[in-house]
Amino acid sequence: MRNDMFSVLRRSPFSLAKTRDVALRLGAVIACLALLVIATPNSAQAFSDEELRNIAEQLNDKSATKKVAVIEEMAADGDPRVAPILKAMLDGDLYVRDSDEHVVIATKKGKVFTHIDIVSGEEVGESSSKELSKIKINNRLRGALRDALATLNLFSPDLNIRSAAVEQIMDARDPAMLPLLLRAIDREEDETLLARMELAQATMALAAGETTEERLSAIDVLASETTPQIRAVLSQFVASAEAEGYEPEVVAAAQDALESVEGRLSTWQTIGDVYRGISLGSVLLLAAVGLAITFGVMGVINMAHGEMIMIGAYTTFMVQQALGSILPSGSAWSLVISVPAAFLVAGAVGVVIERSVIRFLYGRPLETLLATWGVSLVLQQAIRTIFGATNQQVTAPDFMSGAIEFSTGLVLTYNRLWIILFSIIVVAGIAAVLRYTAFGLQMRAVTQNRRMAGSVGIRTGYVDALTFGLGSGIAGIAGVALSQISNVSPNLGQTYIIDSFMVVVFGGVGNLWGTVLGAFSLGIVNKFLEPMAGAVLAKIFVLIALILFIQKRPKGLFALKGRAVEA
Amino acid sequence: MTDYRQKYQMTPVIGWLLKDRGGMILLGILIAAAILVPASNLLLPESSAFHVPTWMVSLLGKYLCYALLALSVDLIWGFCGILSLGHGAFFALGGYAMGMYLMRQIGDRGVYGDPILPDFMVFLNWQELPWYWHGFDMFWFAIVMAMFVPGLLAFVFGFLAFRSRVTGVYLSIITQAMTYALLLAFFRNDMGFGGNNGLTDFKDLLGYSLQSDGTRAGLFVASCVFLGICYTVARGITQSRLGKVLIAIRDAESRVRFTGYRVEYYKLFVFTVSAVMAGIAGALYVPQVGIINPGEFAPALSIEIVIWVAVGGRGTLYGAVLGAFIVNYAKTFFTGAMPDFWLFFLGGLFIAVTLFLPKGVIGAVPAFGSADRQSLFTTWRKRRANEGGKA
Amino acid sequence: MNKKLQALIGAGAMAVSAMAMSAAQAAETIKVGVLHSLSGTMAISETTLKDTVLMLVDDLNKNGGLLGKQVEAVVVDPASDWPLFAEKARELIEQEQVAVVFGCWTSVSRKSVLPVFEELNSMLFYPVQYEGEESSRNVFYTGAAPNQQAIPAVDYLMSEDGGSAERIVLLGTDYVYPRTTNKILRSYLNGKGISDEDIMENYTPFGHSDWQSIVADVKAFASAGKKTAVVSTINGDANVPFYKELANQGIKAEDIPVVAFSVGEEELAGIDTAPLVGHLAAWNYFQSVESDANTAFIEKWHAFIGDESRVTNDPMEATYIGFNMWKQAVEQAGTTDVDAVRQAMYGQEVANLTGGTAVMNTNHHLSKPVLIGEVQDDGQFDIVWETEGTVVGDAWSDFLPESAKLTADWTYPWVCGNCEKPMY
Amino acid sequence: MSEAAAIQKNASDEEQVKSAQSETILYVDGVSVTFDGFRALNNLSFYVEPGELRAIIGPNGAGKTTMMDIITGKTRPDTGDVLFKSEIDLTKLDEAEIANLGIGRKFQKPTVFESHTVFDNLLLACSGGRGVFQALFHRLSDAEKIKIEKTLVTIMLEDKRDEMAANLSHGQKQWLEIGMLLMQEPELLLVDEPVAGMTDSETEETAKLLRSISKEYSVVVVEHDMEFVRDLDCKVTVLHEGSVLAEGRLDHVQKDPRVIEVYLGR
Repeated sequence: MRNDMFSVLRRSPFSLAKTRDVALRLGAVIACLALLVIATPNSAQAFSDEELRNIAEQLNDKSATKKVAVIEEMAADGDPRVAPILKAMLDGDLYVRDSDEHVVIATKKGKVFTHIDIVSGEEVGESSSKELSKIKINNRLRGALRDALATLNLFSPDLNIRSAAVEQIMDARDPAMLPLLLRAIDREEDETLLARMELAQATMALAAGETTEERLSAIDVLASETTPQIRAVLSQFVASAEAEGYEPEVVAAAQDALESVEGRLSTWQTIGDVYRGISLGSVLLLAAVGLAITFGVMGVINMAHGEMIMIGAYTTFMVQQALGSILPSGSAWSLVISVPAAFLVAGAVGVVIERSVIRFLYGRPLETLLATWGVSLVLQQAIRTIFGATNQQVTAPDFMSGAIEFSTGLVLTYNRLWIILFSIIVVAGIAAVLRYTAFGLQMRAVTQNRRMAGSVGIRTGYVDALTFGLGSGIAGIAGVALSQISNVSPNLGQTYIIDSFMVVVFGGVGNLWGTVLGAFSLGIVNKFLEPMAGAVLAKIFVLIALILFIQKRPKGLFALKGRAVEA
Repeated sequence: MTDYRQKYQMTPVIGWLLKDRGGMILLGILIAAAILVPASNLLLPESSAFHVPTWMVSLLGKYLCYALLALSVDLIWGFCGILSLGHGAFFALGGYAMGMYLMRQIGDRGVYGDPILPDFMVFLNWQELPWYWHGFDMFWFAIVMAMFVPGLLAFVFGFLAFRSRVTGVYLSIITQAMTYALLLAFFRNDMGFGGNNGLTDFKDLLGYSLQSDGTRAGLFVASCVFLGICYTVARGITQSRLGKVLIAIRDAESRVRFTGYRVEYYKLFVFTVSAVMAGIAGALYVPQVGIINPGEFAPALSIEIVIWVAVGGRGTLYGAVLGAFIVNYAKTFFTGAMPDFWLFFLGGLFIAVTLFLPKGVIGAVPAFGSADRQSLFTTWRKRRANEGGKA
Repeated sequence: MNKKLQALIGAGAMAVSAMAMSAAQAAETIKVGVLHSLSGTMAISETTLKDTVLMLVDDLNKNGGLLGKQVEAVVVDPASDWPLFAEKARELIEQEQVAVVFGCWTSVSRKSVLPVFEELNSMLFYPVQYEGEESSRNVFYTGAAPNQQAIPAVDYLMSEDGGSAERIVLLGTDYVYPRTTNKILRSYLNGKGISDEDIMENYTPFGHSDWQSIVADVKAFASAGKKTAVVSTINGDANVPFYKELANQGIKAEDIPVVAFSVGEEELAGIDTAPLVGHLAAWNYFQSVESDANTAFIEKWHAFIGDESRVTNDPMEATYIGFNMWKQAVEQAGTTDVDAVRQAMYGQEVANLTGGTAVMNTNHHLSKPVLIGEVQDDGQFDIVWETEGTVVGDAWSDFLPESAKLTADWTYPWVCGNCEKPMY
Repeated sequence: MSEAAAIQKNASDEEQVKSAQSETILYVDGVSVTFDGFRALNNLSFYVEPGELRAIIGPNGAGKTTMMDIITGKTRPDTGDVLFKSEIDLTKLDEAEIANLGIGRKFQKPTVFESHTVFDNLLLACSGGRGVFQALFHRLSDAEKIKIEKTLVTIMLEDKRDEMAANLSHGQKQWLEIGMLLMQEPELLLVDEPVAGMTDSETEETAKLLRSISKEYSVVVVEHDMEFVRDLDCKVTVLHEGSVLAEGRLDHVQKDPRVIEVYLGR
């Protein structure tokens, strides 16, 4: 399951500072492990069933400190049955059964919990949550559990578990782990994992190594890497140089290594900014593209555009509610179905608005501003009255949660990646409709010369309605995407309306490509400013830049030149 | 006797004022209100049927400020076709100027008892007053700033925009960008304007306690007077040849250019004047509501102002005043009477007005359907025909 | 055909509407004002509190009302528009003649109505955690002051169980509550030996929806080797996108715990919390607290709102406490007269929903227990830490030089909200 | 100028070219302009002498209106010179400046100030005080009134003086616009399709109007109504694809095979 794999990969470096606490408990763990590693590991049966049951019951102790001690003791034993218990505890699946005070691993199915005996590992009855009391953990315990599991898993037959353990050890970076790690290196066959292990070893050897050679070789290994962890390792080493009295040549070497690592990291930072800019751009694009039609093409200053997005988001919510019972949670289908649904719902609303209000206002763009503003107020209140003012929850399907994480610290979250892709598809779709379909042709005809279009037999009213419907429908689709990153509330639309107008105007009214370019450039500029100026100032700068830009290009990025404009 | 003779022979002011029926009525009412309302509030006993309660006085005062704001928008939108979606910015700037004065007046009566620094500076431990706060302890300076700062902003912004011939929705959107940028800027606590909380907890104005009925009445009168003056000025402008040029620009900008007028200068002039009026409105508004904060920069507010004008009737000046009162009264009433559904009514009102009263409420009153308004509507119809629904 | 006419219509209509109401209620009612935004940006949070007050009033009337009279809630909508708050407050007090007002969420709305309540000597109960630095004779603050939320929270973060954080990120929306709170925290942390280079402060606009860069920055900041924790004073709308980004970028609670002061059950209702398990919030109340009073309250709430899935949260409890305190004070004073009730308020005790009792102090702030909860995968919080006994709300923070000097005490001999020495 | 004189000139056109610059009121030389790749004007050159009435004809897209735009400063040429009175370079000035130099332009689509009375339309066009504050404090002088009255007569709208321009007929708007040009006291009038959509009687009236005007001013008329051009009875320049195809008396150019091919042939 991808998530689990990443849940490990995703872990941010150095989660565990080398506090006294950690040192001690790892010390204990290693001491014992050292023994049992020599005596063939993973096969030891140090615990009798009775002992295991008793010690497990101590996991329910009040004091976290005691719990930590117990966890270490269990881990140190190396009993293969321990790992599943600790894992369950980490996942919050470890309970005490009220009936017989036994510790059981309980997994929830619907309303029922199935109990698995920690000793035998077999199902031993089931019950409701009432008869179980959960063994509580906090962040400190999570840390302890994870380290314990790491040391246990270092020799696990499963490669994934092993590599996860290595990452964890690299995070902890406790010299006490070095001997254990070395032993693991001896046994490791997998090349890539071996490399990681050696890297981990290097991170520790830097400080722990006895000889200058060891340190220098460690630095060589590290210098070739490009991760924030390594930067921290080196910078800490350099910082503590004279305190620890390291050899000058070593320190110098470390300094060089540090610089090279930092240099490479900064380029990755830039890459990250660009990506985030594109991602923001894609969101802006989705929000604006519907407006590019209702406002850009039809000239309706559509203040209700934001509400169309909102309607799309609420449609997504309703689809999920409707399908929630049928589909497993995290299924992609509800979202997939939401897209056409949102298009139809928002589109229909759009058509109604066009027929009932806007069609009376063509050629009076400023009136459309007032009317649609009224419409937006009504729609907001309507949603509020129907669904209530509070947020609605739209769960993210599995394929949209999580992220691809590069060791260089660059994180590409799936939902952002999908939204970028989605925005491109949507735009391509619109372009296709405008260019290749009869409707697109009629639409352009009507917007360019209504009377002429009418006289050649195009039903202009019909085209108007559909055009507005199209724009609204696309806004609805945007709502589906935005429901994944933003909150689904009656105010959703207001969040995006201003930005949408900025994008369309910046790109040049009536020009789809202008909107695309506008969205991405605004996004990227914003993201480059943000780290320097902070989010608020960045936004202000972007707005000022927009104002000044319009001075240079009064008709936006892509403006038609010549007489056409004046006509 | 053809009417252009009277139009140009009479001493101007009286001449066109007499011709302006709506204006006369408005000014008459303003004068009456300026006398009666405070009188009945201060002199008549609470029990009297004609007693105007204090909350009503300050409420009306607030409406008057909104009316003045709407007037300033109508001057540029109704007569010169400049649709500003950022006029709230000028209003708020004027308000902040006044707010800064009132803030300085608190003196050491602030919670921290600092004689110079406003409270919000003290608890974010600022050491001394930022330079731009100096001088605001003087009333005249604050008043000058309340007009100068919005005026200057409008002048610079307008100079850039009109010189490079930014028109139509492009202009509207960048005005919106302007007010939005200011909104964000004033939200920042580092700006030294009290961040989101803005300026509040005012004590007194020129030594008169803001809490006292007398001061309220005074502010109410002041609002009436300034609305009257600004109306007269605005009417003066629109009646002059300059006003005719403005209308000409609204209807056929390029023709005006080819006739040899520097369109950008005319726009710049009226835009600046309008901004100054908005600034005055803001300065009058703050002491009556007791708070000024970045919320006044919100683009939504600026859009609402335009809606007031449209509801009342664009291009008539008095229509704008009427519109401001109608919409804001409706808001006051419905938010109390039906708090859960009032947006339906307000939204519905806007839709209805645009659909059924294209000339606004005032346009529905035959007596006020002036020739100007007439043609404004026909222009729309023609433009629709010509442009075939393209903006 | 103009302003004056409008004014008259205005006066008329208002009077009529007022009369209509009172007529219906046979004038023998005690009016209670509810001043919460039902539209605009704050509706998302405040609507719930309106319903809470209505529920409490409903309940009170079922049990025979107050002083033998029925209690009537007068609801208005200030629409998240701050000057409108002041206008509406005036309307409630002068027109509707309400005995007390429950309302406001944001600091700015409170600041906006404050002069009105002081001028007309009325009474406001303010149910939301806030930045402190205020004590008005006419306001009772039933939400948490910084020392009842922020300080304990960072104490916990720095404790062993909290993960012994040595590096703190202060994320906030750019307005006065986060600014002030973070100022207090910074000086507190410095006092605890955490130097400024181990503190990162970052502010974002209201409703900030794109958190990629900032979350990435936090990760970078955390990669320096010391245990890092985040203290979030991010407000309202911005939270959902923030937590979604947090989840997707995989910031695990045991690596970088985030403790929030403005995120409760209500805010989490919009998020799938499975990836957020272990992140923290500090409040005086959590729905998950097991106590009979709480269970009863939740049942009552679900019955009243007619929706089993609706959650309860801290400001609701604050409202509950405030309302009951006012009720007791009125009964004790035998009148709804503001001055009498105010005197009766001091030392008034109400049982918390979380067990123990809340006491109203003479600085108009409550003594309440402080709880720290961990987000669970069901959107609820699991209490991982709580103060022994209650914490007295400080109107004036001890960690800001200017305010440390000040005392708020509305009883003799002080009779002052911000004095360095007693009045008498 | 008399017909004879005009013929004289045509005969000796070639010599004129060299010295044209010194005598022309309008001198357009080698002007080219391109809109998004489309070449609207292609090395266009022609000259108008003081007091001349010139008709410019050509099929749609020949660049007639673009040429007007160039002369009046609405569009800037990519290359070429446009000189007024032989020395003033128009390509450097903007509409208002050019208008104030004394070049009046009438649009293809009649554009008058619809919300103003006929009287006010003329008043606004009235030469003199264009400054903002002049306008603000302007009072109507008797001189101006007389001048307006005079023009009202010229354009046959004296009884429509207080009508809203919006309520005029199409033809009347055209005349009003011409009247507004006259009020500017220009030295050169550019008239774009003055009779488009006019009734025959109106067309004749207009032709008469322009001929009478051309006694005082230099006039350039863009038109493709042949009959009307014939009525004007003046020198004709034929544009095609942005450059001059032929020039001379109408009957003369009508014989030109190329003209027949591109224009009359259709």
